[in-house]
Amino acid sequence: MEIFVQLLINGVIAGGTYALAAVGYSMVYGALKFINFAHGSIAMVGAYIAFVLVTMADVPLVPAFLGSMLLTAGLGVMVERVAYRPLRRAPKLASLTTAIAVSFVLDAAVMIIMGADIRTFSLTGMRSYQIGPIYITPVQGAIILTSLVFMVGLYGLLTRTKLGKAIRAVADGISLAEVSGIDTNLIISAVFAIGSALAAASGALIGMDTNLQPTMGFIITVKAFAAVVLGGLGNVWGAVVGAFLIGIVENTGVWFIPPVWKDSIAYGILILALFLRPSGIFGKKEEAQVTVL
Amino acid sequence: MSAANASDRTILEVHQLVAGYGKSEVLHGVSLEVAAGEIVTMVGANGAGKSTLLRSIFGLTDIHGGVIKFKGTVITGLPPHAITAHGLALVPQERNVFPSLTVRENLEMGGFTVDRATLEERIERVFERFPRLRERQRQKAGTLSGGERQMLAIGRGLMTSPELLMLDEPSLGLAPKIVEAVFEQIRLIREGGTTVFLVEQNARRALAIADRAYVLELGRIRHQGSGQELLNDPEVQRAYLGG
Amino acid sequence: MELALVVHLLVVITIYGILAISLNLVVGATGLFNLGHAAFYGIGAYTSALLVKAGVPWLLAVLASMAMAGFVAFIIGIPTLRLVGDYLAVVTMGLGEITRAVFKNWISLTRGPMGLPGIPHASILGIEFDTADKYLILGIICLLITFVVAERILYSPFGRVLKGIREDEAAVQALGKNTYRYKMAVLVVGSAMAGLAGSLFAHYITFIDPSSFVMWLTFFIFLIIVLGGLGNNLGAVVVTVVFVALREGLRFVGLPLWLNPAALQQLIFGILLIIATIFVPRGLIPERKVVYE
Amino acid sequence: MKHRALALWIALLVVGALAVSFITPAPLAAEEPQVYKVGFISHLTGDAAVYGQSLKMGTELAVDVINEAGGINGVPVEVIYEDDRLSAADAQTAFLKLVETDKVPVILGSASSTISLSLCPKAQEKKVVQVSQVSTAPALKDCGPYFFSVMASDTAQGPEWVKVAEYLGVKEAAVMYINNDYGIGVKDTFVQAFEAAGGKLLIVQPFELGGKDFRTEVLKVKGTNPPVVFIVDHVAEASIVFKQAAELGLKTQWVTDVSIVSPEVPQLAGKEAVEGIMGLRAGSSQTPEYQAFREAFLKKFGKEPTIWADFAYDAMMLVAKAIEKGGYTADGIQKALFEVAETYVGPSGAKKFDEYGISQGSYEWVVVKDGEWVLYEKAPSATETPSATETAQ
Repeated sequence: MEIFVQLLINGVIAGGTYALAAVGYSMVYGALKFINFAHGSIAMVGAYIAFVLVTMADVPLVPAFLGSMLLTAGLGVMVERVAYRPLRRAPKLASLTTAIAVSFVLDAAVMIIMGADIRTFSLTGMRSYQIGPIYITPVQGAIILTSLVFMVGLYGLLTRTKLGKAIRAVADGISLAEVSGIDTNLIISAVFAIGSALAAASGALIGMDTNLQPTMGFIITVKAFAAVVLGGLGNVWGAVVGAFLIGIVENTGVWFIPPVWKDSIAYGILILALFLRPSGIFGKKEEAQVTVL
Repeated sequence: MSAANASDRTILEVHQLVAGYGKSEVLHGVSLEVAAGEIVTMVGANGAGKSTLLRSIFGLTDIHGGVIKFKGTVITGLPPHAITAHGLALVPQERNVFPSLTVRENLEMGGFTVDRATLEERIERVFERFPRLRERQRQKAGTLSGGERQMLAIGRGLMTSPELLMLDEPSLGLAPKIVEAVFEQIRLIREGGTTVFLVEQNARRALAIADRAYVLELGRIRHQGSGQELLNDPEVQRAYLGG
Repeated sequence: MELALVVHLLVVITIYGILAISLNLVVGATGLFNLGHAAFYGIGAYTSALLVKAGVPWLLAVLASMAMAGFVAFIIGIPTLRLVGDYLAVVTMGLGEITRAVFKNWISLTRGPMGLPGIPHASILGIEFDTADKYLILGIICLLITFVVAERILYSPFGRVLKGIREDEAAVQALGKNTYRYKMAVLVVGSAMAGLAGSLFAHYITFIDPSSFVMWLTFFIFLIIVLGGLGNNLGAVVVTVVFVALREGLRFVGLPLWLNPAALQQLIFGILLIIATIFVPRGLIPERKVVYE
Repeated sequence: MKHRALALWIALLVVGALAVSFITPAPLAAEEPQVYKVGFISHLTGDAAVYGQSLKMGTELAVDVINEAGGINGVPVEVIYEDDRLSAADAQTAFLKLVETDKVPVILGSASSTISLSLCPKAQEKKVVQVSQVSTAPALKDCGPYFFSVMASDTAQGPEWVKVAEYLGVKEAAVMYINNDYGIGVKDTFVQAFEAAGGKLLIVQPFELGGKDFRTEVLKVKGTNPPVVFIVDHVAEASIVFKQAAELGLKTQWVTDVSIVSPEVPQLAGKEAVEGIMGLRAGSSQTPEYQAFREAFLKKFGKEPTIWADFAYDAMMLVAKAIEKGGYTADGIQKALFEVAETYVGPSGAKKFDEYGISQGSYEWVVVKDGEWVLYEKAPSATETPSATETAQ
């Protein structure tokens, strides 16, 4: 039982990092209806920016973290301008192609600049604390806390502010938003900025909890993609639920099944869930669109 | 209001518009005019290009040729939100509300460019026009009935206080009683000083309400005249009014 | 470039060409968003390699590998083909990864991550394809057969139904067609072709391990068919040639050592991809118009 | 649209033509080459790039040393680095490029045993010498006469671990291994030898390559309360395992394989997490050769030698010596390699080859002290030794 509590906490920690990446992914899907396969690579860049700020520019941890979110937001906006906007009216697969290409470019660029070495934040004094039967480190606490704070913040943004409502409006119908007088290009830029900033948060936290590698983005892309689909495409809260579900299932499942099947468990659950609910947990039937064309 | 003096107060002028999607051309040179204060209708069969025409005026298609002027200013090629800023509003045929936003949020989005105080005032006016919407203001638009949805769509279109309101088949799929109410509202809107450009498949009703009308066939204007003239035109009767 | 290298690259092109054509049937023509294609390729490779090592003639083994890939596709298709668009994408991606986990962990059969060495070259009736030159002839024959079969399918009434499913599945259903059966049929055929490619690969390289069947391969083939023009087999083959030539041709561009040439090659490849997609979002050879009845 | 497609076709043709133009001026094979070209194949991009790039650095350092000393009989050495992208097919493309276009008689690589295995039949067929720096799969000994490896086979590590277990006086232990060719190889030899020696394994726990979250795996091991955990892994994953084990309160004596004994691990996992961990080092860090290598590496790259850089250095050095002795032909190098390795001692130790061309390494026991791997001081008599944990502190 005690171990199970620890496994659950481990799942929540993993889920928190997935969730931060998944909401941005989901927002981009909502706005543009295509899978941004470069999202994980953007998270990776965010992790490296935070790393450079902390270890090379001696910026304290929290400002570095926020700075990385800001800079990565800019990167996300730029990527959308260069690689996705020209293809807005092309078949969706064309955007998917450039997304894959963007991840090639980002991964290679970071490898050229930073080298292939594994990096670490070398955070000192990161001992774990024992609370009852569970062990948790400050970074892991921060992961849970940060993901909660950002989720609540995002909820406030999307439901209370004009920008947030416009983001939801664009996701509901981009041409209707346009004819309502909303500058949808601006809103899409905002979506990429917010999504990329949250991805950077995810990447930086994963980097602080474990380590950094130029190829770390791919697994983030895959896990976030799974979370988004499991939750129901385009449904931001579904993505959050999906992310925590995947994190928890992976971590508790490994207790019973050899860990070499870890990813398979996650996929198995995903497949089962979609078999039962073909449009995700919170997805609506009509939103199950075909990205291909 | 007669067709003769319309040109003096023309607010919308479409000249030789050629437009479509990508390479495929749907409109092959459409010209029309709408004068301030009029109700102008456009009737035509399915696939004639009626929706494409409205979407083209709003910059949502690929325009290959022609000019669109609003109050003398060329608006061809502007992004849709800029066209809205000129005083045009479009109520599309389908997907005309934001289903996951509440009724109130839909109206707020309709008045996206309007300041807070004016926004509240206009929402209040829409609620006066459509009391049902006030009751359902916290409900998600996706849960509304067809009629309520259409009311919300029109209400959303009115949020910018447009000079010209363009409606794409507002009666589509509605029960006869609700169709009646919708057309009644259209008349009231015009009485309030807003010019209306109405695209309809329900030709009999649309022509009855119109000051002037056009018939669109395969991307070209076939007939034009006052609503009454077209209602009495045997050719139009045969083709669009079921004999 | 030396002839032997050209011959080798041409063999690789024939194998990837078959993969591209097969994925094109499934994704390009029918619009089934399949991200698990590499799994069928792997199933073909392992089936064929294991059978030939056990003494079965290659010709039989290749038929068996196609049958096996097709059969697995059939099993996988039963639950998944009800899903649409991106939901299908994530499920096929998951199944692809689960398949790879099987290759990796069924050690008694596949030797797992150690890989299967010493796979005999392909041979038909005593003619052994033991050099790259001879293998190229075999590869071209297989590519031609695949090409002709795929063209036949695409421009038959059956193929028109497939394209109809891609454009508007509900409309095709309204015409009284059982779209599920059509989708199943094309998935099985496409996967069997991938199985053929897998067999060719295994007996050419003579060594296979799970890392040859990763998701990146599916992405790579995806890029090829998008840039070739969806549903266009000639485009797929042409772009396969261009892709392989470009990706491997970059090895010959004298990049400075301090700039990390390998990563720079990836970077340049990614940028060229983005530019190409923006220039021709519908592919090099846009699809021929199909006349619907 | 049509002219756009045409424009792209033209652009592609231009790029293609450019690529070809780089290739065509391949000089005809002269009597005396201006430069001795040596091929190098490893994973320079992708998940495992960290190992390939590290080997590349070691090789670069060796090339510097050789060329600064005037090359081989006055002819400088040039290494052509090719990426195998951790894929058998791409590795063959790289191999053919090096052999057919650059005409190299000898190739260094790859890091991964599976890729080396996929290359070795081609190397035999084309009669090109393949010198792998760190591939250790036992199956490599069957490759043929043109294959060499400068690192001892996996089969040697398991028995060495048994010696550690005997020295520590433990009868029960846990094993954690990474689920790849290398991890399985070392794990198998150890499990066999340990059980034959009467040891009992509490748990044999695999984990996945490329993962970042091993908490559940660590908890499972913790659940068996092992006095000693033997772990075979790579730098990236091992440092996370140690960190998470410390975070989750797993207190045990770790004993690692050679892959983990690298300065990156204490740095990545955090000093506290790895304090007192024992490991096997291939070769020795105490030798003057290693110290000289370390200094040169620091000078050139501004950081501690990365994982396997010393093996890559030795592989290149041996090849250079073999060219000098046997001439710049595959057969010459193949024969000379056996001879020059007899006496060669480099930073990674003595490199004498056995009949299969595999070096017979020796292991040094090391332990982490203050964040650095240092020699493990064995007590004078094994029977009287205090527990290893105490020794480490």
